[in-house]
Parts: sequence; structure tokens; C-alpha cells
Amino acid sequence: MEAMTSLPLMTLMQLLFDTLLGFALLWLGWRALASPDLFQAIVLFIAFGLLMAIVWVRLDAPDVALAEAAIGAGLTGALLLTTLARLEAKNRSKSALEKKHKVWLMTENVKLKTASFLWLMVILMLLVSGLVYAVLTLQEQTFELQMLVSKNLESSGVSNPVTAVLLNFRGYDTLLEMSVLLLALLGVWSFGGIPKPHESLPGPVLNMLSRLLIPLLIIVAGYFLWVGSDAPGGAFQGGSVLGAAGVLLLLVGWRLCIRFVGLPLRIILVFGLGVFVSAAVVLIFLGRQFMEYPPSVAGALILLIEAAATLSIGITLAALFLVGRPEFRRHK
Amino acid sequence: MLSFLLPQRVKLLGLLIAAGVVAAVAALGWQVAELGAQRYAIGGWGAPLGIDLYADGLSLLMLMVNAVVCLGVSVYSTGYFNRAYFRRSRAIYFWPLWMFLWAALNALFLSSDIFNLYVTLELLGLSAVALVALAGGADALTSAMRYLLINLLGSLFYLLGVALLYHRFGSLDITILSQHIEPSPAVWVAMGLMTSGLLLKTALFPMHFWLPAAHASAPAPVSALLSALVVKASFYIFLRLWLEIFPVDSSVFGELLGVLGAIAIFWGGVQALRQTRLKMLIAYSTVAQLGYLFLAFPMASYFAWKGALFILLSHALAKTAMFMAAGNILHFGGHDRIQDFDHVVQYQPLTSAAFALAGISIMGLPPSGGFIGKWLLLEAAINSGQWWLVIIIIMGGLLAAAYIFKVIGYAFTQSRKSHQTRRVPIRMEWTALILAIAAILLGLIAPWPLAIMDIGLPFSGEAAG
Amino acid sequence: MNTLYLYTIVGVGLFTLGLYALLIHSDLLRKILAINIMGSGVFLILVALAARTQGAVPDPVPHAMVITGIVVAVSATALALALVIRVRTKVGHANLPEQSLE
Amino acid sequence: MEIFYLSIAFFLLLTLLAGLWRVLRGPTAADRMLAAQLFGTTAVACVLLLAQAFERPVLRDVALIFALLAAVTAIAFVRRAWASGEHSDAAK
Amino acid sequence: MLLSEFFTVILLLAGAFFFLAGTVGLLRFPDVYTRLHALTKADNVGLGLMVLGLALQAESWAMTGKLILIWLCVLLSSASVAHLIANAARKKGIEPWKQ
Repeated sequence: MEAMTSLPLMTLMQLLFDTLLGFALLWLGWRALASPDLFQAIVLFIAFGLLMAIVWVRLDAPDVALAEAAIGAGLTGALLLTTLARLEAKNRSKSALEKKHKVWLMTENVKLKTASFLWLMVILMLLVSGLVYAVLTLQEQTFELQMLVSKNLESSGVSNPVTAVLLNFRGYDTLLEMSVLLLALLGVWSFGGIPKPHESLPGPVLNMLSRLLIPLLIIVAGYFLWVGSDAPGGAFQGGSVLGAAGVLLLLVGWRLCIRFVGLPLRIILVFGLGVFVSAAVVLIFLGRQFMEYPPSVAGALILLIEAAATLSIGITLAALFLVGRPEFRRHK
Repeated sequence: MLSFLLPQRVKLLGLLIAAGVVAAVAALGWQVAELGAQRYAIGGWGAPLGIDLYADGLSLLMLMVNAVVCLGVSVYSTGYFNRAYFRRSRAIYFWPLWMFLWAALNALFLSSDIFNLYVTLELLGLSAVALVALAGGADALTSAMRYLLINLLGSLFYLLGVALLYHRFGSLDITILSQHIEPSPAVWVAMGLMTSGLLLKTALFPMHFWLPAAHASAPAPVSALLSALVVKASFYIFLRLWLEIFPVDSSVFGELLGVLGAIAIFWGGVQALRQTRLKMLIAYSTVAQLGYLFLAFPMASYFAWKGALFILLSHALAKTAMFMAAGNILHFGGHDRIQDFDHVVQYQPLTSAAFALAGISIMGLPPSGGFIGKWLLLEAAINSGQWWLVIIIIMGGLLAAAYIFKVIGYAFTQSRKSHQTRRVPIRMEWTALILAIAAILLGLIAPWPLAIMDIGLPFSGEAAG
Repeated sequence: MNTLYLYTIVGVGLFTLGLYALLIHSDLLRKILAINIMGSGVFLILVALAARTQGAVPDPVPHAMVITGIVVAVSATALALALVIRVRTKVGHANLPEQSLE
Repeated sequence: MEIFYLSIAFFLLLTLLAGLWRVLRGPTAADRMLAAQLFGTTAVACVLLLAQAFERPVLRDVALIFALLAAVTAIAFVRRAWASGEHSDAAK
Repeated sequence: MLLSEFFTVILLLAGAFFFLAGTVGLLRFPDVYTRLHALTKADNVGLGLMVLGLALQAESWAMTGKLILIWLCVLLSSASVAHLIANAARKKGIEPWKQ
């Protein structure tokens, strides 16, 4: 960034912008954790996610910004609100009392002896100073890894470096990561079904909005999937946008009709992971290393894997939003 | 990794896959024994760019123990989960989660890339939490929640350490890092972070509060897994990092770990004595046995490492057998309060035999694997002239003996109130017994695993002994 | 290059803030929020340090790591939230008994 | 020219922070959600300006996502946070 | 200063002004409905102006098309969200502010 604009005024402006952004992040984070009322904490947390995405944009990391925006704005906020709704529905008792003076120290709801409190503060100060000192003394990092990435870029079949690293060079990480996602869903389902919240029929406006917005979301998800190979985008971003579309569907009260909930749903969920593993295993039989995509066909292969991954990530995220096994309800 | 199970498969395939993985591990074992440490670059890229799988003596041994224990648990849980005791819908989910856990363990033992280790740790943590929560009881859920939070906290610490290391050296691969490493403030802080993260997950003394509750409330096969393998996985990573990456001249740090280990032994032992429920007793004994593993750090000599590793292996086998025995008793009597064991010996001869044999290995009586491990540690302690370690090792053994005999004593007596008993499928008793016998046999065939340990890089370095 | 260190300091600040809140609060939902904020702090440090390269394009490897991290964090949070609801239905209140700090 | 974009973006960030004050004080839950909605639109504008300032056409995709997803959290709030139970602090 | 840049500056300033108006409205107005009213209108107009300003700078038509698309999405979602929130607030029994 700095290289492009030589004007001192410009760097000053950037510095100003960054300090404000940094301060806003810290202040928002602190308020989100310190606010007495739970709902206010969640709203602040959603705003924190938005600011985080802007920071990623500022740090010249478009892929990360896309992922953070899609997952943070789309899914985490909605998930937190639904959980809060379920928790609130359980106990009507305490309404958050505004305790002004205690809020600063966040100790209003914790019975802490001052001794252990001070002791804790000492540890935290130690941690912070250690971290800051370590970070500042980091000498110039050797960039041979980055040179390596750009050198083998063209043989990876994808031109966007981040997607190349994610799917080809460190494909094994992504494989494990997709299994983590699937595992989370399995865990949630293993907790058993959830009490069905009484759904009021969506109003006309909501219907109209969802009819317009959801197809658009799906198109955008496809767009991200396609653009992933040469510009920031890719399987995870596309998958999370698809997940957000699914969340919107579920919010509107749409339920998967019975025919789909059994085996077909499970197959879709496992589809992404299955394609990834089978592609890798098939390659072994062709005499290659575990996940070595032949450069000629690498691009197409990666796209195939990404498409399958986007589909199953989207469906998994939407199913996660349900926080429980989908109950069988006739499609209205 | 091959044991990814599609959610809709159930028990039958579970066993099939279990057998398949054991065969794969055996094949790998043979390969490593023949050709020395194996390095396998995934995706055909070099070490710094791609991720490498690295199988040396250390990881091979862990894989073998992992395979044996997991096979036992699979057979055991076929019996455990088909009883009316467990609602059918819950039992289905045991198998896929369990397969994920096993795959995570396999991946973890093989990987040689620190970020990859982070992902496997996370995979391991989530599946373990889901399994603990499977029991569905109020305390099971609360302890699962606490375990999840502790897990996430530990992994975040670890990730921060990885970030610092990466930005300092530009590479994530352990072998490359070990060549570049030189003590600088960033490395010290990274080391501190990663150590605290991993110790949190290994439940060393000050950070062990989550372990007893999680182990006691989880279903028997799951708690067997937790204490035998999951806790050891993070110890394995810690050991691998400590030997290869962290600057070795940190003896003051080793001393601290040794002291913590010693406290863990005493505290775990005393707590175990005070427990009324069998599962809590076994959980606290795990805390104590973990202390032993950390005793090796102050000495950091060749024998010390081998001793600690041997205890790790024998403890894994013995503790699984113990938890299975506890599971059987729980099934049989419907409760596991130690006072009310009546005629357990008469009704379940095999289970109590398994419990006794496993107890011998935990205590470290002569024929068992535990004894070999303790003997090696003792030898190392005497060589390095740290006498206080010798006392601790012996004291730990006595404490273990105390709480084992307490349980066995009650097993023979007649309890005051009688209550209905249920037949326990014979499979479950046999697996417990076989594993207990394996723990004993481990002692008899000691030279063979000790030889395997030498293949790996970490030990040959300091063969000073 | 100094804007870079600003973000790293902010990252460290977020990490400690999250840790502090995690240890202080007993309410489960708050703890999950604290863990998310800690996670964002670590990712911020990762990416901020990645921008140290001379070339216009920063080092892609930390970006890939952070994207993987974000997905892992989301799945962990989803599992945690589902667990919180179960704990609430079973136990009636959504906070852990105050366990010993550290 | 970029300086101008950046200053406008800076100004937007200030308005965003001002909106924060409403979140803290807002008596009813609706106010807080309102402020969250404000943040969404301001963030979209901010990202667009940054895209222009640093000549990153790619950032427009990020703005596109913000635009689409700002509605999701709000709808989640309306459908779930209020629909399933009368919110206790509404009466405050 | 090129002519187009001149217009962009004016449009952006106007946009920023509307954003300011929206935020002030949000802070000053006493009641949910009035705040809703102020916020949605002002921000949308503000964004519209900004998009126009940026469209002048955009190199290719595709880019302007994308900008317009973004603006339309924001219009669509914020308008309907405002309606939903108002509707829900109505049901909650928050009566509009009366002087």
C-alpha cells in the first residue's frame, strides 16, 4: 500500500484511519464483553464482526475479508440471536439492571476476592508485555516461503495465491478442516432434537424479501465459487454465502420436506468431503502422491472439489443454524 | 485418515473399519522398522510449502497403542451401546463421532506441521466433547461444556504460539524449524504460550480441574478413550515440540515441570483415596499417572524419556481396561459407589480380574509394563543424582497401591442393601480382561518397544543415557 | 510499516481482553463471546504480521491459515451454542459454577 | 484524490462510532438492532470508498456481501429474538 | 481537477452529509419509529449519492453495474428490514412518541 502513494499526507491519513479503526475495535470488544445486558453484548459483537471485516480489507487481505463478512455477518450473528431467544424464553426472571459503576470492571456479576483479582491482573499484564515485546522484536521474516508459493503458482492450476495455498499446497489442512465442520454438525445432531419454536407465519414483506434475496444469494455464491481461481473468492466464501441463504430460508419458516431429511440430506452433507477424499485417493492409484494434482488437470480438479465443498459447506452451515436435528415437518 | 465414516453407517462397518486401520498401522510399522523414519510429502510439494507426514519411532509407538486400544474400545462399545440402557438414537451417533476421534488421533500422531497439529487438536477436542455430551445427563453436559471451553482456550494459546513461530522463521514444518531455532525473545514467548496451551489440555496439576468431572460423567468407553489417548495426544505434541523445537538448555523450565508432576502425583493419589465413586477414583488416578510423565523433564536423559514413554504406553492399556471394568460394574449394579459393591467378584469374575491386573500395572509391580517404566525412571533419577525424584516415584507407587486395594477390598465384601443386577454381555468383560493382560505382557516383551523408540530422531540425539 | 505494528498491538489487546472476560464471567454465552474475540485477536496478529512483505501482494500462507481458523472457530461456536441450550434445558441456568481460575 | 476518499471513509467511521452510542443507551432492543442496521450500510459505503482509494476492484465483492447479509441478522432478530418470547426490556 | 473528479467530490460530500443526517437523526429522535424513519431514508440516499460519485470513477461499465447492484440490494434489504422492525415493535406495544 505505502509503495503506491508517496504523499506524506496520504500516509498521515492512513495512520489516522488505522488508529481510529484500532481504537474502535478495542473499545467495541471491551464494551461487548462488559455490557450488563446480554442482547446488547450480542449486538456489539455483530458490530465487532463488521469492523473486523473492514480491518481485513485495510490489511489488504480480500479473501479473509470475504470469509469474515460472509460467516460473521451472515451466520454468527443470526446464530447468537437465536440462541439468546431460546435462552431468554427459558427464564423470564432477571432483566439486566444497569449498574453503571461496576460495569467498568465487569465484576458486577462475579464474586471475586480482590486478592485473586489482583493476581489475575498481574498475569494478564505479564502476558501482554511478553507478547508485545515478542512481536516487536520479530526480525524481518525470511520470505522464501512466499517466493516458493509464487514460483509454483502456475503449476497449481489456480492463479489466486491464497486459493492455491488453501486447496493445493496445504490441501490436507482444508481436508481436515472440512471434517471439523462436518464433525460439529454431527456433534450438534448427537445432542438430539430441539423443542420446535412456535413459528408465526412470515408476513408478506418477509416473503417478498426472501423470494428476491435468496436466489440472488445463490447466484452470488456461484459467482464466488467461479471467481475463486483467479480473484479472491473460493469454496469457503461461496459456501458461507450459500449457508447464509439457507439460514434466511430457515428463518422464513421453510422446512425440508420429509422425503429429503433422511439419507439424501446426509449424502449431500458428506458429498464435499467425499469428493475431496476420493479425488485424493484416486490419485494414489494413478501412482501420484497422496494429494498431488497433475498440473495439467489441477485447475479443473480443484474447481470440481471446490464446487462439491461449497455445496456441502453451505448445507452444513444452514443445518448448524438449526441447532438440533431437523424435525420432520410436512412442507407447507 | 481412511476411517472417515459416512454418518449413516453403523456398527457393522465400524468394526470393519477398525480392523482396516489396525492392518494399516501394522503395515506402516513394518515399513518404518525396515526403512527407518518415513517422510511423506502430501500433494507432492516440498516440506516448507506443503505439509509433511513424518512417522518415526515415537509416532509409530503411539499409533500402535492407539490401534490396540481403539480396537478394544470398538469391540467393547458394540456391547455397551446396544443395551436398552442407551437410547437407540444416541447410540447411532457414537460410531461416526468415535471414528472421527480415531482419525484425528491417527492424523495427529503422523503430522509434522505445527499448524496441521492445531487443526487435528481442534478436531480431537470437538469430537471428544461431543462424545462426553453423549451421556446426556445434567453433569455430563456441564462437564462437556467446561471441557469444550478449556479445549478452545488451549488451542488458541497454541495457535498464538504457532503464529509467532511462523512469522519468526517463515516455515511451519517441525524439522525445518528445529534447524533454524535459536533462543530469542519471540521464541521464548511462543514456547511459553504453546506449553501453557498444551499443558491445559494435558491437565497437568494446576490445570486439571476439568478432567475428573469430564471422565466420570462420560459413558465408559468414552472415558476410557479420554484418559488413555486424548490427554496423551497433547502430551505427545508437547514432547515432540520440547525435544525438537524448543532450545534444550532450558533446564530451569524442566525443573518446574518436574515439580508440577510431583505435586500432581501426590494430589491425584490423595484425591483418589477420598473418592466414593469408582469412575471418579480412576479419573483422579489418571491425574496422578500423568504426573509421572512430567517427572522425566528435569532429568531429560535418554533413560528418562524412555521410562516416561513406557509408563505412557502401559498406562494407556491399563487405564482403558480399568474404565471398561468400571463400565461393566456400572452396568451390572446400576451404580458405581464403591461401598455398595456386593459379590462383584462372584457375579463378574472376569471384570474384577481385569481390574486387579490393570491395578498391578498402574501400581508398577514387577511383571507389568508400569514397573518397567518406573524402573527406567528410577535408574535415570539415580544416574542424574536427583534423589527427590526417587522418593516421589516410590511414594506415587504406594499411593496407587492404596486406592487400588481399597476398591478390590470392597469388591469381595457383602454390601448391606441388595439391589437388582443385570447380566453384562460377555464381550465387554473379555475385552477388559484382554487389555489388562496386554498391559502386563507389555512388561514382559519390553525390549521390543524400546527398540522401536530408537528409530525416531528425538532420542538418538541424546543417547548419553 | 508502523500501521502494521498498530494492528498487531490491537490483536494482542483483543486476545488479553478476551482472556480476561473468559476468566471473569460465569455466564456461558459471555464466555463463548470472549473466546470468539480472542480468536479474532489471534487472527489479527497473524494477518497483520503477514503484511510485512515488500511486494504488493502479502504472504498468502497466513491468509489461508486464518480462513481455516475462521471456519474452525465458527463450527466450534455453533457446537458450543448448541451445548449451551442443552445445558440450559437440563440445568436451568446457563453458567458454570465458578471453577478455580487457572 | 485518494486522500479525499480516505477522509470520507474516516468520516463514515466516525458516524459509525456515534451510532454506537445509541446501542449503549437504546432503551428498547429494536433501537439496538436499528443501530446494527446502520452499521451495515455505513460499512458498505466505507468498503466501497476504500476500494476506490486503493484501486482494489476486488473489494467491491466484500461490499456486495455486506449489502446482502446486513438483512440476515436483522431478520434473525425480528423472527427469533422477538417472535418467540415477549422481550422483557421492551416495557422499560 | 478533472470535471468528473469534481462531480465525484461533490456527490461524495453530499452522500457523507446524508449519512451524518441519518446518524444525528438516530441519536436525536426520541422514538423507535422516528429513528427508523430517519435512518433508513438518509442512509439509502447517502449511499445512492456515493455510489453515483464512485460510478463516475469506475473504469468499466461492469463495475458501475456492480455498484448499482450493491445499492439496489441495500435499498431492498434496509427498506424491508425497517418495515419488519416497525411491525415487530408495533406488536410489542411500543406506542409512537406523541408530543
